[in-house]
Amino acid sequence: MIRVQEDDFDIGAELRTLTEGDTSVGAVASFTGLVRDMAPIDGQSREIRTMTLEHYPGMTEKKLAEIEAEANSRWPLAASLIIHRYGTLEPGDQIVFVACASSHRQAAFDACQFLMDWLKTEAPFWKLEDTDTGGVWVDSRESDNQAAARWGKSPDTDG
Amino acid sequence: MIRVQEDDFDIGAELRTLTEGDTSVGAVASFTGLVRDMAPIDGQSREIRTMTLEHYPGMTEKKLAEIEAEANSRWPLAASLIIHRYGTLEPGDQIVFVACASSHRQAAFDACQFLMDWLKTEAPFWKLEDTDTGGVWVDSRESDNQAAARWGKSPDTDG
Amino acid sequence: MKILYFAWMRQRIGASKEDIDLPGDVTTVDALVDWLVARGENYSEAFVKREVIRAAVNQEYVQFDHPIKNSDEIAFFPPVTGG
Amino acid sequence: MKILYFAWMRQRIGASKEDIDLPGDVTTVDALVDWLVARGENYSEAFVKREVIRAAVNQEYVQFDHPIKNSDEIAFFPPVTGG
Repeated sequence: MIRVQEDDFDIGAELRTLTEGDTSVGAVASFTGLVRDMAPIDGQSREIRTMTLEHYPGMTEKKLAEIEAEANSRWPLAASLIIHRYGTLEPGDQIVFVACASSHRQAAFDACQFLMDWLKTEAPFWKLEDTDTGGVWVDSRESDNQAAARWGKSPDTDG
Repeated sequence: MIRVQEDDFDIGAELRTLTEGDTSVGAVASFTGLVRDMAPIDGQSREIRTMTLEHYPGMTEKKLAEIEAEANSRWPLAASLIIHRYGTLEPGDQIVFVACASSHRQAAFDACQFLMDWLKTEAPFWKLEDTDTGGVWVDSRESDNQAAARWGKSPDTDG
Repeated sequence: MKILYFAWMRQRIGASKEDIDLPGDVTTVDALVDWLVARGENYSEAFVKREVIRAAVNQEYVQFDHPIKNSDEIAFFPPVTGG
Repeated sequence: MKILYFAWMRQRIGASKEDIDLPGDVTTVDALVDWLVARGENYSEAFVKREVIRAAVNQEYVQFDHPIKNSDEIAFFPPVTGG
């Protein structure tokens, strides 16, 4: 299941819903991304006041659904969930949540990391950090590209 | 932080407490282990009615604290948590919860997997599965030993 | 043709979306970028490092030699930074 | 010496804990196991596959050649299966 939303979410409730009624699940791996209070900008550490997430409605949902389908084709998952927020957030706020349920621990962990790695390089979101010295668009990171590359080629990173 | 307890726990609340007041945290990886309804016993899949976890009070806390300290020495973690239950549980019940908070996604994921892998081979817990045909002690698995071995030698797996 | 811009592409161009009549001789993404750049400084600034821009046609990532037609939805944006 | 047994070791021996006076010539874990096994069938059944049993002295894993003394707490148990 995927959700793109402005509202916050409750991880406890999301995890309960994810595995509810399915007692074949032995393992749930999950990841939460949070807004950090500081960011390196032009070589200096800057205080973040707010972070605004822009996205491409329509394509976002399509890409997240593709990424989730890919994870389910690679690992034996009982259930999976991707929630990604957009709009203006503050330090400490939840940005993204990914969870994978499986009967096997390693499958749950691997699928969860895969979802995060592909999401970082494929899902059309952009972060604008509001600092003392104005708004700064976050740069993409080579480390994220490398993290995604370890899972093999994406079908659509040819752009 | 480590906790060994009979009572259930609320993952949402645990995660909120873990990162509360620390807005330097950008990434939280977590893992939940649940009681499964079926288990392979002597080559046959058997229905689990309840699972009873026995442990070695004193040594359990000591080992979990050592494992957590080792994770914190290997990765830059802002916070970490291990909760492990004992007593009699039913299919779907939570057994174990591990969470690692860091400013870096990969550190959070790696530390979380490490904690689970070492916990599986080091922490003195034993599972008794109650099935239609009686109680069966769960066998340790070679795959768990291999998973633990990938992180290098444990200081105390020489027993 | 519907064109969408996101993040700093949107800011530099000064629009999030526009509808254009695609000239008959503009048949690839690359040719469209050339045509846009010729329209004004805001476009030439937005596309100054063309190699870093990503393009999506009908919400699928494409390379810049990808064919386009007037009924397509095309989007230009910087590398994504979600998650 | 305080001896603890867990899981199926506990069940086979029929006790979770016992206090013994360690004989002077029993100075290693291995020697203690030999001494226990000689005490009865429940012990010999519990220790039948000695190589799979784990031992902890004062709550630290040890090998079977580890020295022991009367003031130690020693525990015997099968491979752990938590998590």
